[in-house]
Amino acid sequence: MAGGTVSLPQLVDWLSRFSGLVTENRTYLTELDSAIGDADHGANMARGMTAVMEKIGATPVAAVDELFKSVGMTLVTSVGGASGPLYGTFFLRFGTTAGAVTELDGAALGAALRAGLDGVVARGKAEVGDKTMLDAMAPALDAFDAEVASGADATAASSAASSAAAMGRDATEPLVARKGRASYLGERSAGHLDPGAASTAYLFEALSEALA
Amino acid sequence: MAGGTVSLPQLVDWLSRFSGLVTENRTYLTELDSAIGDADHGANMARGMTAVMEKIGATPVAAVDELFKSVGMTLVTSVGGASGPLYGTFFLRFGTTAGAVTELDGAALGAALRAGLDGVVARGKAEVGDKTMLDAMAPALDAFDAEVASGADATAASSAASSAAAMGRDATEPLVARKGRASYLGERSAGHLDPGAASTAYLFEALSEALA
Amino acid sequence: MSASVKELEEEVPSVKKLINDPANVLADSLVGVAAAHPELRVDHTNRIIYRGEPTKAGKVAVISGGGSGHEPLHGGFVGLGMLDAAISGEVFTSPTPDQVQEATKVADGGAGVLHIVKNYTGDVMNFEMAAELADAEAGVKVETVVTNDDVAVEDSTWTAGRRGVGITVLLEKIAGAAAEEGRDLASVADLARRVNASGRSMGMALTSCTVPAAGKPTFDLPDDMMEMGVGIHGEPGRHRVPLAQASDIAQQLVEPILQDFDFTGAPAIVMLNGMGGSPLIELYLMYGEVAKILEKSGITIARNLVGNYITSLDMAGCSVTVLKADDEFLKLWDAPVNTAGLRWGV
Amino acid sequence: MSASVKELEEEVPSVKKLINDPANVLADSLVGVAAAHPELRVDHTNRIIYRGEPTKAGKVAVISGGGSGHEPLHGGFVGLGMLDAAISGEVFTSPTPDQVQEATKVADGGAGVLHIVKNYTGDVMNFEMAAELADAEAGVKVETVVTNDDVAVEDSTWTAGRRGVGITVLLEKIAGAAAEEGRDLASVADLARRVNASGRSMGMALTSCTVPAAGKPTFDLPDDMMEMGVGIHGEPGRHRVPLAQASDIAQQLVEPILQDFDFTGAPAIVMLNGMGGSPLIELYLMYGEVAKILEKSGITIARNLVGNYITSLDMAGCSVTVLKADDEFLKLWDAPVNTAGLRWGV
Ligand SMILES: Nc1ncnc2c1ncn2[C@@H]1O[C@H](COP(=O)(O)OP(=O)(O)O)[C@@H](O)[C@H]1O
Ligand SMILES: Nc1ncnc2c1ncn2[C@@H]1O[C@H](COP(=O)(O)OP(=O)(O)O)[C@@H](O)[C@H]1O
Ligand SMILES: [Mg+2]
Ligand SMILES: [Mg+2]
Ligand SMILES: [Mg+2]
Ligand SMILES: [Mg+2]
Repeated sequence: MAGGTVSLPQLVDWLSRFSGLVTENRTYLTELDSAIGDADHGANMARGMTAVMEKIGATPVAAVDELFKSVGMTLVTSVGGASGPLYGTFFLRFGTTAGAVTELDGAALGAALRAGLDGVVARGKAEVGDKTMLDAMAPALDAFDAEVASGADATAASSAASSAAAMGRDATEPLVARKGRASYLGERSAGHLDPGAASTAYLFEALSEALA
Repeated sequence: MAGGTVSLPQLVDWLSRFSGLVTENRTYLTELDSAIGDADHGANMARGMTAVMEKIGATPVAAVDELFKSVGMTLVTSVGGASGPLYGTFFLRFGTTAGAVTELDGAALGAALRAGLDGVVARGKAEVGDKTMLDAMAPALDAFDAEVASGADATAASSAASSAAAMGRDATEPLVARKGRASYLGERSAGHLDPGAASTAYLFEALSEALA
Repeated sequence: MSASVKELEEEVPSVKKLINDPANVLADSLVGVAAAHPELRVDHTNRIIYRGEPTKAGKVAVISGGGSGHEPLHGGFVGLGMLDAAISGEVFTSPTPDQVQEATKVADGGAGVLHIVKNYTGDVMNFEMAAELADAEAGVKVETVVTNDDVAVEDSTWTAGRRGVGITVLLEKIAGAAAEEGRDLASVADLARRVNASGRSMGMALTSCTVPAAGKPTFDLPDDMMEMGVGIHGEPGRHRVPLAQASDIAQQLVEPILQDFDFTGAPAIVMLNGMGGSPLIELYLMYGEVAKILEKSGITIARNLVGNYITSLDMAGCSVTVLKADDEFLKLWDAPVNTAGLRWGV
Repeated sequence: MSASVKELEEEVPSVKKLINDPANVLADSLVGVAAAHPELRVDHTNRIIYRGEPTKAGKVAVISGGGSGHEPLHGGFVGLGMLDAAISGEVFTSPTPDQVQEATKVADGGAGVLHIVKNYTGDVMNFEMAAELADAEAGVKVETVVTNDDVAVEDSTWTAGRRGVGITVLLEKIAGAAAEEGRDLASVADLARRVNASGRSMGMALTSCTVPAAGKPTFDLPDDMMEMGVGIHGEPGRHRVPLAQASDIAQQLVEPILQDFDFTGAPAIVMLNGMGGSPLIELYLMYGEVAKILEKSGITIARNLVGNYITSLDMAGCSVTVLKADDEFLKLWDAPVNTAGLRWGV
């Protein structure tokens, strides 16, 4: 990683790895969604990220904001459901905050991710503990920021974020859902991982691998 | 058996035993009908014979024709399907031929049964070998008549008829159906017993037991 | 004791159906029909559904019936422009002669009654006995049309012949409209026979239905197989073939229909019928495939129906019916109809 | 590597459905809809079903949409007196904002557009984004009504709230009739909200549905159990209870509805809805049981619907919707409607 910054190709690699993970694990994500939702989260994410990779492949971009505006809009217009607007908003805000640059340092990457998270909150009005993707995303961002604050680079921060996201995902198991489709199950939603938290864990796993 | 004749109570016992056999074996008859028909022969026969026994219990009769007219009409009006008109016609013709008597000797019983068989043929236009109840009924009657012709009484004749009916039932297995619902299966109807032949075997088993 | 005597099995009440006692399904369901349709009249004793108003004097009455489990057929087609009465038997069991006779007597408006009977041994025999009784006892003139449009069954004078399936729906509509126009019994019966002669059907099943009284599926079908040429009573089909895509299934349904009858040279009325357990999204998908094949074969579809019209309880699968339609058929098809199952023009 | 990474499983084509590629179910089905309904216009790119004629200038457009798999909802309700357009998402997945925005722009007749949205996080967010876009980009006035009639879900400001289910059908009919009368957007939206506020629903499942892309049932249900309070996406219900008779099931469905809202003092419109896999004979039977209970509770049923109206693919089961109806609702209910799924008065 040149000069401790993250390059545009690395960000594309992030997306490519995320696409790979949700596609490989589509059956698993759908199984999680079968237990407390409507059995489509794997299909939704795989469809969306496949569309994203096609779009990126067809129209190369020159700057980070352009890339993520395209990613966000592709997700918004190809996924539907809850995850489409949420992940779409995440990437749109990420791009807007990152700006017309070609690389990001650790702090800039953290700020962009944080803006994405804020977008998810603004759109979905969930709180941490509601058993949603936020429960993986929020601890991931907190870990990322803490690493950067203590002087680590983006690679180390992403690795910490990935571990925190996985822990956040696992911590959704005992929760009773208060947002999204799983909330209709009431107490019966406890005892299962949240599918969106699982895909968000892949998002940070992909980031960490892309920057490794 | 007084004087080698069959009494009205014995004929009622015949019906009662037939009712018992089709009711006990309703699941078996329906299973046979599942394989090559529409899974209702057991339900049809049990419903019909239960109605018959209720009718007989409620309105005692003085003569054989009266009894079997009532039995036949009850079957016709409570069963439906193929077996309702066929068994109904069988008993209606049986009664008409037996006449306003209170007992039947072997020859008279044979003539009444034969009239019943002719009624089934007239109504259903099947031939022996078409894989229907006729394939149990026709050999049963032939055996009955042969026994009576060689001097046997109704008891012995009925016993022979019962064995012949069971053999006729078993012989339907390899046949390809040409009449009734099983005919729609073409070659696939081979390899299964005909449900109507199985219920007819119970009819003669019941007769033989009632006269034993 | 007979070798085949089995233990008396206890009636298991755990069949997955919205029913009370399996023996009362028909009676209980008719209670719901009566509650849902105040515009109809239900004779619960004889299991007959009539129109609310008696048959107009001089109008031919068109009635039909059969085993239940095929809903909306026939009760769902009682009303203006279609049937005057529908008689229900037990599930998959034809009604009895006395039921049919009662409906015949009550529905008669003096101009006679058309019996529409699907070609099954039981149905034919019971309606035959009823017609004999109705003529003898009440002097009602009855004409009978027996539908036999199922190309899955090979026809021959030695067998029970072909089953009556999908064409029954189209025929009830067209004959009902003709009767409403005031045609006489001979003319309505002749028309009905021409409709039957010009229509062909073919069905398939992905799964078996479950008869309530039997409590389990009529046939077992491996996960990778389907029944081609299945009937509407869960009778196994003629061939068990590997599961295929919708486009292949459409081909397997349409081909034998087109081989059996020349449908070129006139527009067609096409029904893509669901067997009861297949969702509408799949039925529309199948209709798209069927329409493609028919159009490629030079057949113009003038009218269509897509949905559950002649079902086999909860069986998953579908059937295709094609009717070669002249102007008369089309005009009568378009005539007003007001029933629970088909409604337009009113 | 993540602990939860699973082997890449091969797509098994043996799911028992009348489909081609599971990924193309919606697109393929819309081909069939277009073929079957020349009176409608289908935008295959955006998966929108429109009426054949553009919205009359000055008429409020009423549009709805959601995941597919609930047919006839919503596409089957496009036509005179009901919807102007219906937007389909993938199976059980709400449509995307661009799809909704396109339908909004095209359907607008200058008097604004009512969005009827079932209360699911995905649907609400996607329609919200679409309304923002439609207003910003095209200046189309949009009002949104979110249906949330499902009493199976406990309501609270902390949760996603109640699901929108059966009332959506009744609301689309009534709001569509009001728009047809020429009412303005505010009035149609207000009416729609009053309908939603006066209706309650409760559903149950005997079996799970199977999502084509998932290829197997969403949930497993033992032979002797049923899901009470199930939604229309194969979401498990709130309680898994022992299988019961129809009369008990009716009780378990109606009781929570009556406990949640006071239905006395006005006539009711009642829908007994099939989830897709239950035969009509059972739905009528259930309607009879439900009607009995409602009448015993002093509720007069003025109008009813019995059949598959808002389904969950091939799920066996049913739901009950009760709408407390004033004269206005009843008048609008009776107004002419001409759609594939509901038709009367024309
Ligand atoms: N309000 C919300 N805020 C944040 N995340 C949410 C919210 N609602 C749902 N989610 C996430 O979305 C996931 C479900 O996504 P998906 O299955 O694709 O959509 P749908 O629920 O529409 O079928 C849930 O597991 C949850 O993590
Ligand atoms: N034409 C016929 N002549 C004689 N017996 C027949 C004929 N058609 C059918 N059967 C008998 O009826 C039996 C079926 O009876 P059942 O299942 O009660 O009626 P359905 O076929 O109407 O469901 C067959 O197994 C066969 O033995
Ligand atoms: Mg989901
Ligand atoms: Mg049978
Ligand atoms: Mg039968
Ligand atoms: Mg979804």
